[in-house]
Amino acid sequence: MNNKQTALSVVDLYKSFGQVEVLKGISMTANKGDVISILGSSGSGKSTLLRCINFLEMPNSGKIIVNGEEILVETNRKGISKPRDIKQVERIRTKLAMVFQQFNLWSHMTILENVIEAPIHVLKIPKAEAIEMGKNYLDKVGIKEKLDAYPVQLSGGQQQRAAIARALAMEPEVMLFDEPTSALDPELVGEVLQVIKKLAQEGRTMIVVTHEMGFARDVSSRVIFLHNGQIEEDGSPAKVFENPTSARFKEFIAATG
Amino acid sequence: MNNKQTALSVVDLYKSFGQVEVLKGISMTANKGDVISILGSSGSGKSTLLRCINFLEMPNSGKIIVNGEEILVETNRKGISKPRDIKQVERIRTKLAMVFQQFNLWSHMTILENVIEAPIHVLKIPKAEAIEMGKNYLDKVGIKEKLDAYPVQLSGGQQQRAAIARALAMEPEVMLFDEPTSALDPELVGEVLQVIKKLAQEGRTMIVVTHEMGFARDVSSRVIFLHNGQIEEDGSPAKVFENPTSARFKEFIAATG
Amino acid sequence: MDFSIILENLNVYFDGLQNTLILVSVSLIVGLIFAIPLAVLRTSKNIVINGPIWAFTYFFRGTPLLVQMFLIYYGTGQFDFIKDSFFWIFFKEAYFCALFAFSLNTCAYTTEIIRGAIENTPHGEVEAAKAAGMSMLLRIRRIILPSAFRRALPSYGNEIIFMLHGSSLASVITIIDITGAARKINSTYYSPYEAFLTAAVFYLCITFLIIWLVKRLEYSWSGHLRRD
Amino acid sequence: MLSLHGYGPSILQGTILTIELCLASLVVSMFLGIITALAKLSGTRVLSVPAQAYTTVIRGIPDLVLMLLIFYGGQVLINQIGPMAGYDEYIDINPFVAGISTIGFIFGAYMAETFRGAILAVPESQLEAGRAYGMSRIQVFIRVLLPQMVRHAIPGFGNNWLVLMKATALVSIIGLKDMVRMAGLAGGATRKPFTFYMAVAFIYLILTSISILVLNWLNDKYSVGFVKD
Amino acid sequence: KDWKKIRVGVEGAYPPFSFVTPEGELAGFDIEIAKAVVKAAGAEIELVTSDYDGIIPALLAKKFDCIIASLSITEKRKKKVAFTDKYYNTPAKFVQKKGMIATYSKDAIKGKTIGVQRATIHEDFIRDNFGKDVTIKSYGTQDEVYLDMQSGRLDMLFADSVAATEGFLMKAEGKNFEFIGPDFTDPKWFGTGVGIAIRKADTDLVDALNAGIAKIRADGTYKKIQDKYFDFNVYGD
Ligand SMILES: Nc1ncnc2c1ncn2[C@@H]1O[C@H](COP(=O)(O)OP(=O)(O)OP(=O)(O)O)[C@@H](O)[C@H]1O
Ligand SMILES: Nc1ncnc2c1ncn2[C@@H]1O[C@H](COP(=O)(O)OP(=O)(O)OP(=O)(O)O)[C@@H](O)[C@H]1O
Ligand SMILES: [Mg+2]
Ligand SMILES: [Mg+2]
Repeated sequence: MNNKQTALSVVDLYKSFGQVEVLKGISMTANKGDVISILGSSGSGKSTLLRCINFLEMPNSGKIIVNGEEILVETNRKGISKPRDIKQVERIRTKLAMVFQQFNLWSHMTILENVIEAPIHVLKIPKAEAIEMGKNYLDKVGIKEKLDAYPVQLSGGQQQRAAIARALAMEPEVMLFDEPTSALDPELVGEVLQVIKKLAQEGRTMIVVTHEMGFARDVSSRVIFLHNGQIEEDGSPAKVFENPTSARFKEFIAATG
Repeated sequence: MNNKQTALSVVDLYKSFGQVEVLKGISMTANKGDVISILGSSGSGKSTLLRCINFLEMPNSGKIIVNGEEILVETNRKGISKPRDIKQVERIRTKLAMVFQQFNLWSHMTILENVIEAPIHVLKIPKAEAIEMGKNYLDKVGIKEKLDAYPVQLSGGQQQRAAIARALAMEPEVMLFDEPTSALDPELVGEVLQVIKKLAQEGRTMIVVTHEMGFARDVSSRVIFLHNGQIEEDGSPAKVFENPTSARFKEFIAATG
Repeated sequence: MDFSIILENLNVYFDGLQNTLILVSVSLIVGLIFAIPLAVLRTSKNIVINGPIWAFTYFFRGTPLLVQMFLIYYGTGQFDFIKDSFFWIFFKEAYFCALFAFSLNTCAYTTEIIRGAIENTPHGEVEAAKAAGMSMLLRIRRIILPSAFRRALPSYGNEIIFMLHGSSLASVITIIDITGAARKINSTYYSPYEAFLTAAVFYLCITFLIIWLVKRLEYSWSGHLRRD
Repeated sequence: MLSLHGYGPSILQGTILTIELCLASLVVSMFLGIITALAKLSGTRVLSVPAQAYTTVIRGIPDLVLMLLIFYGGQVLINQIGPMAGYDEYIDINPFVAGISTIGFIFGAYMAETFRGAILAVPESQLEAGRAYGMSRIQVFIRVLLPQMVRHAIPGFGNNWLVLMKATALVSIIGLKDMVRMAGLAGGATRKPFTFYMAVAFIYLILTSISILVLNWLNDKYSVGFVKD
Repeated sequence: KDWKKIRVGVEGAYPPFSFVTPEGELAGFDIEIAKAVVKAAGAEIELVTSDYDGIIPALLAKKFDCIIASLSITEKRKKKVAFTDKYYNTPAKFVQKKGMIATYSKDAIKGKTIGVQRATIHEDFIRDNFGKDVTIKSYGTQDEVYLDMQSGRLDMLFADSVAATEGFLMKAEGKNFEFIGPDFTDPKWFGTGVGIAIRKADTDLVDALNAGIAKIRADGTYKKIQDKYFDFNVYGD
């Protein structure tokens, strides 16, 4: 098995909102099985980066390559770029499952329905099979007994885990997590990080925006520090935490550690 | 000046909600100039006690005597007690100004209008005089420059101080405070306690439900600890904090201190 | 479009406009005056007090205004005891019947609007008023109603517009309001476009005027909600 | 009394017509409403400006005037356009259909506002989750937006329905034989208008009450997943 | 165009010419004449009801093909629509509460409130001749005029004499009321009888319906219908 197979490349990504430049040339590569932690202070552009990767935000320029396939972009007369083929974006999104900070579970569906919705209607998996698979993943994250509950009826941690199961059920190439624990109490933080750790051990490719230094240090295979829309620090946890090169990152770990 | 003049007596007060007995025989006396802190864990009946004193809740039995005048109560055929003369209750309430935890400023009136409303319409003070007085009290709590603002336009601490000014403008015998600082951030807590302290130094009679041990210890002349609807500890701050007699109160100061 | 029909008959429309404005404003005022105490009483927990008011609002909000008008106009004429009574002086007049029907109708809707607003008065503000020694009437007058009116204003603005629209029904009981004028011209010249489009323009103008006035009032009443 | 001086059957016919008219107009208005709401939210001026004009103008003019205008004027218009489009026959609009389209057209504007509000009430994040999982725009609309907006739309929808039901009384003025017209004819013939209008008022109250029950039931049904038990 | 099916506009609140039976069916002299004439013209009939004041606009709007609703043939209407020959002709009269005024004169009815049906020749006549001296109230249906006459909101009403007799005076509630004054027949307002109105473009339909009227006059159908409702000759001379 070639561990160096590329799952996701981001090349020279720029994104601004009106006058504000948020991302100023981000390039990064995630190999299969990588667990990349993205750190950075509030407003540094972490969420924006994740959202650009699956085109929930449209980048101003730059390339996103998923599993060797580049998402094609065209620029219209007004200078606004947009995907050349929305069908391609939709297809690629199925390979990039996102777990939102606020979970964003569909509130009108039960947990199981949430998990099987996209597999059935997007991937066109037969219903019986999807249910089977959905139950498996719910079991894996430890909330199988809640499958008929609606999202509001679950605690924050349970909702978070349901959201992870929903992402897993897409059997995606890459999982994107946006601060998966920031809304949780310390007890739940532990719970959720355990689940992510288990996934990491299974060799899933994951990109995790997080504020948990412990997680970044112990679980991830690579740490990226964003500052002012640029990558300030990038390397193995051992390297970046022991020998940070960026002064800004030193400050950052001093403050959060 | 006779310092032992009684401002408020509560005699053998009982109150239950349905099956739940909340106050089980409370008796206490506040002399003129006393600042009584009422401590107690959540649900111990502190708010209920304050609300019974000014008849926002109707006690099941017991007497409230304000400035020597007892509030008369009668029991109807169904066994429900109610004030014999609502006019008397209304008159006595003007002597017992309450400052609510959530401030409860009237949102459709400016700060000054809030302060002069009851003096003009309840105490029948001439408008010009009331405005004069209102401005004085707003000055005293340090928000005179906000007098034309509406409550929403003020910060929490400013609203709290406006509520105190509103209470002061009634020139009451006794001021009742229900956790005047629990909704505020630490900075504002300091601000508001300063104001109450100043009032204490002026010799006002005050009953303050609070969780601030510092305040209870340093400002109040007497501390009462409520537990399970009964008074468990009662005495000067020096006495109760140095030599608590109740085991429950010892635990309580251990936990909160 | 034959504009000469419209121009020649503008005075008919202006007479109609006058009737519409009188009908709408008088019934709104009468309806509001009665709605305020009814709304207060409607919040009473005593069923003997709030029951009849509930029934009144349920009936008038649950049946078409047209039927109410027919009931009051043609219906009263069915009974000799009404015709022989003193009240016939009033019910004899179509104008009065329209005012009566409109006032009852808007009163029912307004009662419910104000009741809703009263029930949404922040509980703490009411307690603060009690704690300050205010009597019930004083509380209602100084705290509950002023606060309720501000919340009720947007809905009441809609009610004004609905009343304006409802007033077009006056034309079915022989009153020449704006709609009545249009129907008269339609039946004289057989030109529905000219007749009804002109009426529509009149109503649109009044509607926009009402919306503008309500917005202004809302703005000046909502100082307490603006943070700046 | 129940036979209503022999006019019971004709009032009953009118009642059935009223109910049919209500339900059919409701369908039309919902269809127009959702299209208009989407047009308003589309962000494309070509769609949103006419939609805005439609909702503003319709809500600024009394139902009765609109009804008279559409009922008389609309037919004239159709017959002017018909020949232009090379269609020579009279285009036959039966009055029932005319009534339905008129009421549907008017209430489409009210429904549009209700639906627009309901759509806006669905959190953007719910739609984003759909997009993030590769759903197409149409799938997001049908599988996430619609089911969630229903709940937000029910209260406003309920109001519109109650108003619509009462507004059907106006068709009696343009000659449709609904129950108000039947009551008018019966009241005129027997000279007992009060009796008949009162009967009709009570039928309306019954319809209103049933509607309120159904709406409450719907509201409970669609609250599932939104309110914690 | 071949007229296989003719949609006829009728009213429904103008007894005995047209009214609704308790079962909800349309009935009356106009209705039966309509059925007979259309049948005689060799076509099928479809009845469409309309309020009187909108009935000519509705015809012009092609909601139906002709009007058989006691519409008098007047010059004013002829500007908008075509008419067949008359199918009946009766004069108009005032009705008053018994004994209100002793003898009719223009002065005697000064200041009275007079009810008429909207958009009728009767409304035009009163407006043109008495407009300044009396209060005119216009109603959607003739039945409503009777209701308000009975309830006392009107001092007088002005209507077709036959309609007022059969629809009001002969009924129980009409017993306190009576005709007053002469028959009014001035063709300037009252035209040359009651005919069927048709859009001007449809001349072939005018011919067809005229033939129909002639046929039922000739074969006794007309007389049969007339005898069912009246005991005199409504056709006039
Ligand atoms: N839709 C938007 N329009 C305008 N500005 C935006 C938008 N979304 C984000 N921004 C701005 O872009 C910057 C980066 O936002 P982003 O959400 O990516 O930060 P973040 O690193 O995720 O911060 P946090 O840790 O607080 O979530 C911020 O300054 C934010 O205000
Ligand atoms: N209206 C009510 N109906 C029923 N039970 C009530 C009511 N108000 C208070 N209680 C109950 O009475 C008990 C005492 O309440 P109270 O508000 O007086 O407590 P407290 O000492 O002020 O607590 P906290 O510090 O949390 O404000 C609680 O158990 C509460 O649940
Ligand atoms: Mg973020
Ligand atoms: Mg409390």
